[in-house]
Amino acid sequence: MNLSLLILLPIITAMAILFSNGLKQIRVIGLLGSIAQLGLASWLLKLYLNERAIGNTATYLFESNYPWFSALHINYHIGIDGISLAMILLTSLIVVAGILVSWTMDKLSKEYFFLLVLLSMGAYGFFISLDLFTLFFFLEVAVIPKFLLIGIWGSGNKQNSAMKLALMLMAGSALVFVGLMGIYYNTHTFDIVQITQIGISAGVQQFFFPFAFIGFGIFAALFPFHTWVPDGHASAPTAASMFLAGISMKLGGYGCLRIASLMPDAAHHYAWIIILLATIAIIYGAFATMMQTDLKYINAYSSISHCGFVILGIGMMNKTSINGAVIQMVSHGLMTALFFAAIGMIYSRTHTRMIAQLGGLLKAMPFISTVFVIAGLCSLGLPGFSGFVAEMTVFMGSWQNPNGVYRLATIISGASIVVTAVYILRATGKTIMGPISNEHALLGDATWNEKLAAVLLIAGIVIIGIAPFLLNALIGPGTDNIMLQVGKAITLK
Amino acid sequence: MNITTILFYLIAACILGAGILAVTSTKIFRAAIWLLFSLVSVAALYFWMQVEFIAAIQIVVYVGGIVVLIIFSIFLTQQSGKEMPKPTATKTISSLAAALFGFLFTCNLIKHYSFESALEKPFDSSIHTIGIQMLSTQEHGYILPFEVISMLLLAAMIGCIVIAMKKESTQ
Amino acid sequence: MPILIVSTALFFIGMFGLFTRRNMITMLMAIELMLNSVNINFVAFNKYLFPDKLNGLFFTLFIIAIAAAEAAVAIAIIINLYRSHTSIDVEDASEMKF
Amino acid sequence: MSNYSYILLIPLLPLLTFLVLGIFGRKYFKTTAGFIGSASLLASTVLSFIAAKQYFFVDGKLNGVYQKIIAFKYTWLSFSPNVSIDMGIIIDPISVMMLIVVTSVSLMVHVFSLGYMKGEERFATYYAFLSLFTFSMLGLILSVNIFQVYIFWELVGASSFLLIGYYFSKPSAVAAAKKAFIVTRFADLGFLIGILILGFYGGTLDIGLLIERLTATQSAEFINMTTASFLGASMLTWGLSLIFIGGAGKSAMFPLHIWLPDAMEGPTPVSALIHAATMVVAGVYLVARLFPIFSMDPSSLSLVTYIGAFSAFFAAVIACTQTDIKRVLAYSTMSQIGYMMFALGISKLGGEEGLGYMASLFHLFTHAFFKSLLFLGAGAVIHMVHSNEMKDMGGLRKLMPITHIAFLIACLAIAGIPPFAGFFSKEEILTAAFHSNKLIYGVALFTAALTSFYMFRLYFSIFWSKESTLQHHHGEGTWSMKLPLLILAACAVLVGFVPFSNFITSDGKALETHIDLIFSIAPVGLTLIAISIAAYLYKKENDTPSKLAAQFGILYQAAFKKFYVDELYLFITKKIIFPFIGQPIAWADKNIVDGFMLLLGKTTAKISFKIKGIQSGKVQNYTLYFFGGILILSILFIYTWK
Repeated sequence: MNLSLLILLPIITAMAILFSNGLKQIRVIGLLGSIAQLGLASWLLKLYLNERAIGNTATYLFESNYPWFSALHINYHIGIDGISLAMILLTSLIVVAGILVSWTMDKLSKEYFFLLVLLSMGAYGFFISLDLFTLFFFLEVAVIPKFLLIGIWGSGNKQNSAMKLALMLMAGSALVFVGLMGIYYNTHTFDIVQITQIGISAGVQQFFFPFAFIGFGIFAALFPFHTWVPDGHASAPTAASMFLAGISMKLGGYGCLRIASLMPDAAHHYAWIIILLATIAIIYGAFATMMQTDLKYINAYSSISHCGFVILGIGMMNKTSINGAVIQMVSHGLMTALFFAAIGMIYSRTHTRMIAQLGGLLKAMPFISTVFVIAGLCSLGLPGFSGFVAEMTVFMGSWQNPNGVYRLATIISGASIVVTAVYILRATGKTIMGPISNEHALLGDATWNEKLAAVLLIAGIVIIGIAPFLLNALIGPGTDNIMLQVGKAITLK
Repeated sequence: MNITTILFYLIAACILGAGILAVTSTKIFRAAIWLLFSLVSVAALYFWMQVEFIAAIQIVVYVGGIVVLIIFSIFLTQQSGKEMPKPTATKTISSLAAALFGFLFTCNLIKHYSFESALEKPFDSSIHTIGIQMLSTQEHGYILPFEVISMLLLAAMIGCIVIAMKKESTQ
Repeated sequence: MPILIVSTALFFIGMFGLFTRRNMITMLMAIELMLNSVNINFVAFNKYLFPDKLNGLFFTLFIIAIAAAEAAVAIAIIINLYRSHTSIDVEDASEMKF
Repeated sequence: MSNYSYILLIPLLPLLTFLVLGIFGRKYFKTTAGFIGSASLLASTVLSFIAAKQYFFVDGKLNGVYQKIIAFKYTWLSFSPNVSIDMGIIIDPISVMMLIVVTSVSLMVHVFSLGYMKGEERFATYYAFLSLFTFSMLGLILSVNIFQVYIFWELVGASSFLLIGYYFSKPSAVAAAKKAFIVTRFADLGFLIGILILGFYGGTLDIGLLIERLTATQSAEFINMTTASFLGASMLTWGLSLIFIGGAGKSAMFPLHIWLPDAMEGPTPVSALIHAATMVVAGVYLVARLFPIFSMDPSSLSLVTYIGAFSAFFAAVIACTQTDIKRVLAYSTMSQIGYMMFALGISKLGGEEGLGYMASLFHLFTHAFFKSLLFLGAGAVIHMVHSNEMKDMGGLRKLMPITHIAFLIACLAIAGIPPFAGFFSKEEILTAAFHSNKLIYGVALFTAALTSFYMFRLYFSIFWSKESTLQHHHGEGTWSMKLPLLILAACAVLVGFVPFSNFITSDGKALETHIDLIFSIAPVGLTLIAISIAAYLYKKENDTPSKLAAQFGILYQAAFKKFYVDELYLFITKKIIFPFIGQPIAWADKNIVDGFMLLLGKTTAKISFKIKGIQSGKVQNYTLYFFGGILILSILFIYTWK
């Protein structure tokens, strides 16, 4: 099955949206496109699984390779392994939920849906590309729609935060570009498969790794560069913040993973900085969330804390922790999307996100409050939801790291589960429970599209929560492949 | 220390003195006159170097033409009487420093490259040879630049007329 | 050899004039000075280093011609400037600022 | 070895009810939710009784030692080849005993709340949460892998949060639920790190394997675990004490007990189930489950003993001063759990010294019945009087005869009067304490006296003191409330005679215990004296108790105010964590990290303004820069290119 279909479909939907008129037509086409994409992704999963079943142990499947700029050895080389397939499934799920949530977006709806689909197309391209340049290309494609989505349809000081977001992401991609150039200069190819075979000399790695890693780190809210996350998410419209948190942070995480696997020596060399930053991000994000009063800020800061786990997992450089990092990416994607969807629903009804003014919504809108509670409990790490599986794998993985100091880092990031419990309960306690103010009492519950979006995401969370061995089997070979290079690096050093 | 060198030093002193005064005098008209004097002494230098044709050209074009034009423009803009504003201190100091530094630097360079003058070859700069070479097409021929320069002068002439005349009509 | 020193001195005097003078016409004069110093150099080189060929001289001739054309055009501009700005002080004509 | 896979049904039935009631509860089963919940519970209770009979009497014993049967095991999440979380069911004496306890008490609570919660509009969700709780508790009991324990541990914590916060419109209930979850969550962090340590050093997460590896002193894991040390204590002690902290948090031991009294905000049947029989006992069960490893490490055992003893004594003192009957019962639970903990702490592995282990589990068994009876009785009283405070109760014995008798039996049982259950289990604990550690024995004795004092203080002030001022009272509630009381009262009497020692012992072999009457004179005598003091003080309405309280002065006040522990915690959270850690970080994020980014923006703007100045429009400047450029280039070329 040709993977470019994954990119072609969103383009077709986008074009169809442009040619249709009237909100009803646009949103139906958008929904059909995204559902078709979800179908395509799950069909791809089926193909991938029985490909693996018949014992095809090639690292990347469904590869196709067309020269793009042959002079610069850049070719459009795409293929997927377990990890990128998991990411594609995650993205397609969030896209469907996102389009369902923004069902009543009447302001400039055509452009809105067009940008949403474009953003998803960027993400799909990013996950399937095996050529660093195509990877970078799709990374850029994904940045522009974010800026427009926040700038035009946002709330609060949207221009300011859109600008900040775009500038920081641009800085991130600039750093990534420097890293890629470094790699290209040394291996004369952009193709990931060849780079792993050729291998980059340790000295060069140590010079270019920080650029690429920090570049992707900015996308994944690495500690000092996370300031775009709170403003960006808080002033983005619901669907955009779902995409922003659900997908664009995963681009960063996935990118960090690829870079760590391409330059394993440097990853080992800089492991202590990565872990230090990740631990700070986790604890710092958790404590900062405790003090927030705006629901969206709470979720934004908690995404920083959760993405810290992803980077902690990558920093620890062993099989379980990288497995945990990937699961955390998937689970965090679903969880934040659900949380933002719930906040969006509450906001569209009560028109306020300040938890001080909200209260006792459980009476008025039982469905939305249960969704809110489920999202909270999942981010809390309650067993039975995906948050628990992800965090525990990361903890187990990072605990196996022989270095004593890293163990201290694990304990500190472990302490974050308590702080997460505090701010989640504080948020749910204030908004859902407690006495209900009269004007909120008569608000209606979720409409059918919001219910469908919530159910979709909850299904994802619960499936991973209850049967993690499925996801484990899917991403297993992917992490083995990464560990192969990392293993080589250790012996190399 | 024969007569020619003394003469040379004299001419040089005139050139530089007139140059400095032309550049620093406060009244614009006086500056123009000093400029005239300096150009004339440059012509004298050419004479000293026995390149009479160039000296003649210098006098005719520069002294006769350009300086007159400058004086003419001074009158046009009724500037002659007024006192020209003294340049600000910083600018003079900085440009003086720049000039001196440049001068010392180039002199250092000159000292560095010793120019041995190949006097033995005869130096024939009569108008006859100049004329022939100016229009000859064989090697060292300058016919092409000659044609180009004529085009240029024509363009300059038309340009000046257009600039000057356009103002008249709109006034 | 001393001629070169004279011509460089003249050149830098002209440059000094160009920098300090606020009046366009005096700047023009400074430029003339500089051109003359260049001519001196050409003639000197031609006479002392390459007497058999006359390149230097021709060069000087063309420079003089161009200098004349240039002076004419410059003065036309100055006059125009004078008409629009009523003063030919170089400081006032600074519309081309940022 | 008959097939035990039907045991899998026991936890799954409540889960099924949870899903059914949770999803469809509000619409379809508005009123019938109670019956569905109780029916499914009844089924799982019956199943657990069958399993117990089969295990204990038919095929559990193999040449005298009870076998651990793994009925079912499935790798749930594999981290690495040998370390993985796998779900499974283990059948061994403790888990079967706990099965019986949990299912029967939960059944009683289900039946009781049929009447108690009749009017509630979120009736279905109440039963959904109740069955979720039972499911997670049963899962916790049957788990094979420590991580599986941790998973159900969290689920128990979450469901207790949901249940305590049931009356969510009351802010105090919400705060209590939050406090309960956060404190237990804090203890779970210790539990998690304990698991990581054990898992890493023990090489596996499976309890059976862990016990096998860590008890064999010459095994590689044991040696490197005891050698590797951190801040003095060996890794084994660290691991075990952290796990104990997890258990202490859930069982409300001394430092982490603050959530238990506030958890009374939830409906009374909930506190009967959670805070009497099941959740608080989970800590004891955990220590019992890992007891072989604990016995290898004396320092963590002593930690268990001293925390247990202190919290027993501490809670008993506070209970004497409380006026809210549910708070009194909460503190008495804490004190009884303290008993069980230090009984475990002082016991050793193997035959005779294993008495403590057997005694604590026997006490757990009996305590579950009479404490839930006390709570349900209190529930019935509150249902009648609609207030928790002792002051506006009194003389209810005529109005509520059945509750009165049941409550009296329970008080006698907990005080340890001979024929009743409490006597037998408390005797075992006191004998075990007497043999191993005299100090603990003294404390235990004194606490026993205190227990009987505050229990009878409670009894007399509810049923005797002044005549009831109640005008309208709607009888004692339907049969659904009376029946559980009677059944539990019967159990409180009979359960003492169950020959516990030949079923559950530390090493599986039957243990011959005998009650030597001489030894038990001291405790029984003390209790009788305490009861008479309570009777004297509280039987008739008189002011001696307030006079007595005045004499104690500050001690009484301190005890009444729960020794200011709550205020201490509030102080720490409100005064220290929020303003000194939370605020600065939030501020730092907004200003410093964000500020840095904005600074970048501002500086670039400033620099660009400066650069703009250069285009000043002055021709001379341009010529100067022009000449400067030439000069530099020429110097460069000439001097570097020579």
